[in-house]
Amino acid sequence: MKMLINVAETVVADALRGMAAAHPELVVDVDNRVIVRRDAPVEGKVGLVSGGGSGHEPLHGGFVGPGMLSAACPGEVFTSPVPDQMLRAAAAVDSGAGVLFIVKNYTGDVLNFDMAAELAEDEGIQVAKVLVNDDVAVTDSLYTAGRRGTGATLFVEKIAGAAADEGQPLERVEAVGRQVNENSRSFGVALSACTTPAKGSPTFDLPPGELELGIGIHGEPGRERRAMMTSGEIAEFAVGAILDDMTPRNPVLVLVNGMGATPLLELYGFNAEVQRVLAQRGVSVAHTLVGNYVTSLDMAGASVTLCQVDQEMLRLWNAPVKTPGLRWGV
Amino acid sequence: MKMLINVAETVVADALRGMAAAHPELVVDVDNRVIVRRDAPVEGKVGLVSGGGSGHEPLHGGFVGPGMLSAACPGEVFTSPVPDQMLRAAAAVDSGAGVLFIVKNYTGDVLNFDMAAELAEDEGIQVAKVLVNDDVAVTDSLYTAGRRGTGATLFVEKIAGAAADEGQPLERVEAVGRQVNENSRSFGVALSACTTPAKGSPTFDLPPGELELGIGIHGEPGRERRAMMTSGEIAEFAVGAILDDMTPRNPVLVLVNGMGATPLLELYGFNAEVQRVLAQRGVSVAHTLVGNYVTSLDMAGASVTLCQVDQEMLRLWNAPVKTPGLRWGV
Amino acid sequence: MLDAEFFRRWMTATSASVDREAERLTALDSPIGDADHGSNLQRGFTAVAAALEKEAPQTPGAVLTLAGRQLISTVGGASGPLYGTLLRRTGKALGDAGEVSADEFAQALRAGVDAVMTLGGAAPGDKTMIDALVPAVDALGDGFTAARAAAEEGALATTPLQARKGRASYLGERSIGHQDPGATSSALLIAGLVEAAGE
Amino acid sequence: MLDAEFFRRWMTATSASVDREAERLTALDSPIGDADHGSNLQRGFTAVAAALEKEAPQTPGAVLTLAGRQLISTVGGASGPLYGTLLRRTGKALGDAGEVSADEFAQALRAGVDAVMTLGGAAPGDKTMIDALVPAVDALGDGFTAARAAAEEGALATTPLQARKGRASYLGERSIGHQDPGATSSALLIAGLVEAAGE
Ligand SMILES: Nc1ncnc2c1ncn2[C@@H]1O[C@H](COP(=O)(O)OP(=O)(O)O)[C@@H](O)[C@H]1O
Ligand SMILES: Nc1ncnc2c1ncn2[C@@H]1O[C@H](COP(=O)(O)OP(=O)(O)O)[C@@H](O)[C@H]1O
Ligand SMILES: [Mg+2]
Ligand SMILES: [Mg+2]
Ligand SMILES: [Mg+2]
Ligand SMILES: [Mg+2]
Repeated sequence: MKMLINVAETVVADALRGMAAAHPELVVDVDNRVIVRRDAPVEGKVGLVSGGGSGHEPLHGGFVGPGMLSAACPGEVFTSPVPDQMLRAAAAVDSGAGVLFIVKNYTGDVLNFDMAAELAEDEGIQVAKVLVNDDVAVTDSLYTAGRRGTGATLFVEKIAGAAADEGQPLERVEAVGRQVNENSRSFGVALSACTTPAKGSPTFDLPPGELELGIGIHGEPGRERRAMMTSGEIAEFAVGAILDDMTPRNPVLVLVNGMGATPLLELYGFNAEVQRVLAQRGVSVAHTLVGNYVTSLDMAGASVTLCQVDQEMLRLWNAPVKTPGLRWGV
Repeated sequence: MKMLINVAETVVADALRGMAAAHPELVVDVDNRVIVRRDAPVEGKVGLVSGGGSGHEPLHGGFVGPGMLSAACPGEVFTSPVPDQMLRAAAAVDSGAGVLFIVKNYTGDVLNFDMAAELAEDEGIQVAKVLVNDDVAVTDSLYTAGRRGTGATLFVEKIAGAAADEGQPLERVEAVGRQVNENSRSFGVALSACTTPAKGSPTFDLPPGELELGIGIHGEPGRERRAMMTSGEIAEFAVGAILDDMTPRNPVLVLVNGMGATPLLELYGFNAEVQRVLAQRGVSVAHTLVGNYVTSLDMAGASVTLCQVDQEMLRLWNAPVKTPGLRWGV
Repeated sequence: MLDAEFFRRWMTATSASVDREAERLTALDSPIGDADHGSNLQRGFTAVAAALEKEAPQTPGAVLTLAGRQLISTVGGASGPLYGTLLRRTGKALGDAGEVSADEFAQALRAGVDAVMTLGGAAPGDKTMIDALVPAVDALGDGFTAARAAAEEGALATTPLQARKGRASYLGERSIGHQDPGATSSALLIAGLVEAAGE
Repeated sequence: MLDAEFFRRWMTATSASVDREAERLTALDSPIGDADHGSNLQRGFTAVAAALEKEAPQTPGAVLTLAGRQLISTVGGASGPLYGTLLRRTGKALGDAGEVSADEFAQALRAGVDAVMTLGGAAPGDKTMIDALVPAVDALGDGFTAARAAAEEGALATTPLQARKGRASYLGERSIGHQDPGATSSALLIAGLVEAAGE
């Protein structure tokens, strides 16, 4: 597989240099791999820190800015960052009001963020944590590492970010983040595997005429392989899997998310089918976002995330946000 | 090639339905294939209409909204729209102040927009036209159809859109659009071909270990095929080709544009190299945009566009814009 | 003499051959174009056939102007305005006669081809549809079968040429060695005359 | 008795074998993981070797705690904290003695493995590094060579298991039939003891 890179070893550092050049409103520490909003720490406001393996851009670095994350820690491609990064980020954004870690539920992210939380508390920083685990493709049981964190991360970061921006205290920001996660569910499909720079070949073989149902965002295969389906059938399967797990009473935010290599033209077409299925199932939609937000390098495919919102969550969703990846109202 | 579609025949209509659902601030006429901002026609302001084949999303439909296009006409994939669409769009956005057609320089787009202009004038709509032809990979001579319109389209639509939004008269908006085009140059490379829904297989064969230099945005091969290059070498080649053709005296806007399937992680890394080369060549940068803006379905690769700006152009660039694909200040 | 029915058969025959050859036309449009020529013309001629069925125009001129307008309104791309203009101008040149002679048709078609050259700016040798259309018009005096042979030969002769118009021109020398899709579809159009005449 | 030099050799040998086997470890991490295990450990052990060179710790315990801290600070992922904890806790259990007996080391390593189980929540049979580490510790009384054989056997025995921890658990039954990358790298780590001892 060809990539637009120099060498695999410098992919993350090169990208951070490129981010620094494109986004003077962010402080990008290339050596220490921390991206911080320039005005951090913001007096009296809770700091929001997230992070994870690289390869999911714009998540997380692209969501740093007023109204969303205070800082992000990018790891190597698909590899959780290390506690040192998170500790540095926490120290950079803590104004005394405490720091919320937003952690996608993967063993690596959980362990590293936990270690960082211990270290941060040793340094007198108050830390709370929201675990994102929205992927209904994974059975949450004693026999798995639990559900993965995927598309809902965007909703948690945006809505908790708005709460922090309003000056809500750490417990409230944490509670809002948890509430968003609890009301969110995702399901993803892959039409192709992705290729990590380190490996240089696709993470799995997917023959023409087949697709993977229930994939995550790390190039891992899904739960099931099937003969290729139409966009309408995929929408029925994905929305069906979500609604088997959650029955929204309130309107939902919809994220129709591209995995990286699926053209926007197709994502919009897929959205038409997702909306059709939602309408048929009686789910009312408050707002829809279509695009590449939580990606998996050059994987072709898409995921659907539904986030059930009450008035307050919707108000926070609509609040101004100014980041490279998500921006409105400012 | 697998696609997230129903059938090839409905790809554009499906995408328009999906756009309609995601963007209630736009009026999407699926049957007639016209996307219009909901508040059109805006009293006393020039209407901006663009369009072209589908498959370049977010261009053009994603750039409809306050501060940018008034309407867009999506054709079939990689096929210029028909005059009926442009006429309908012109009628929908003309407030009496006239309409500017922004046309990428392809035989099909030019011929169809010209026919539409005639028809519109017959209906009493004043029409002016800006032709975008920024691609330095094509020699502009008697022996070609002239330079292609690519990345500069975004700058023309944004900056002329801001001028229209301020209520500048048609001749001024047209002049601004021309000025942007004249000060813009692009160069693109492909690491893979793309696959149109109608054909279902890649538009050309590109062996592993080779890349195409000087591609356009319609899956056509470039001017030259070479052994794979690093991101730094590609940046030198692309920026070099542009600077061979234009010597910016003023600062430039930089667009590091993904062709569709290249991950944002790689695009940022490529931007780092583009910025390095620009600095070495003494070109100063006013603002940089990195992402998938003028795409070619699922092609892997990137293009660089430089747009030299004076104070006034920069002011218009920074003016508020509220579209699905580009948004700030509002 | 050629009546409206003949021109309707011409369009139907062309619609059928374009359907049959659509994949090949799109394939020819891949290495030196954007892989849409077959589906473009398929969409257009399907609309032409439907419109002729529905509106049932009664003169040769009316059949061709309606067909041309349909192509302009449904094809898009470069070929839509060009083929649309070809048929519309040919139809206009035929006026409102109920029947036309083979000679009158040949003259009208030449007017149509001239209009395409004016609109698109292409000359013979530029590797476009013109390279099939001009030889066909030149041979039309010797009958439809001769015109078909000339168009097919003209299409084949585009292979060694370097394109100077249309998308293929972006490729410079790399356009050499590929047959032009538009010249190929023009040969289909002219072949439709033979079918319509039942020759 | 085992001195600081022995533990330094252990780490260097492991760094070399991880380098050699990095591609294979990443390949094992592809069908049931995210294709990074080899490069993760390569990055980590390269940092370990560099830090040991630079800081030259003088006791067995200091060598291993430094190595563990380096892994935590440079690897990331699941394996960083887990292997980091393994070495750090083993090192801590060794205290600040200048030399330790094979028995003392075996006990300390068991403490390290227990800490990994507590941190990660995995038990034997969950298809993780634990499946190589536990048999190795159990066999350590019979010498390094026996421990290496036990670890390798444990790694191979993960193939038919269904994963219950880590990324592979997301695959459910589809995780069956693949050898666990972490168990495989644990076998390399244990094999490093044999090399360090010059056996
Ligand atoms: N300027 C021109 N004059 C005459 N024919 C042209 C011209 N430009 C393109 N063509 C013809 O149009 C054909 C391509 O048609 P089509 O693929 O439908 O449109 P597009 O190039 O817009 O995708 C070419 O093969 C060529 O024969
Ligand atoms: N909870 C756990 N307990 C013990 N070992 C684990 C656990 N989770 C994962 N592992 C081990 O870690 C290995 C994967 O490491 P690595 O690929 O470096 O991290 P990641 O899974 O974060 O990409 C697995 O093969 C497994 O042996
Ligand atoms: Mg990983
Ligand atoms: Mg076309
Ligand atoms: Mg074409
Ligand atoms: Mg892994």
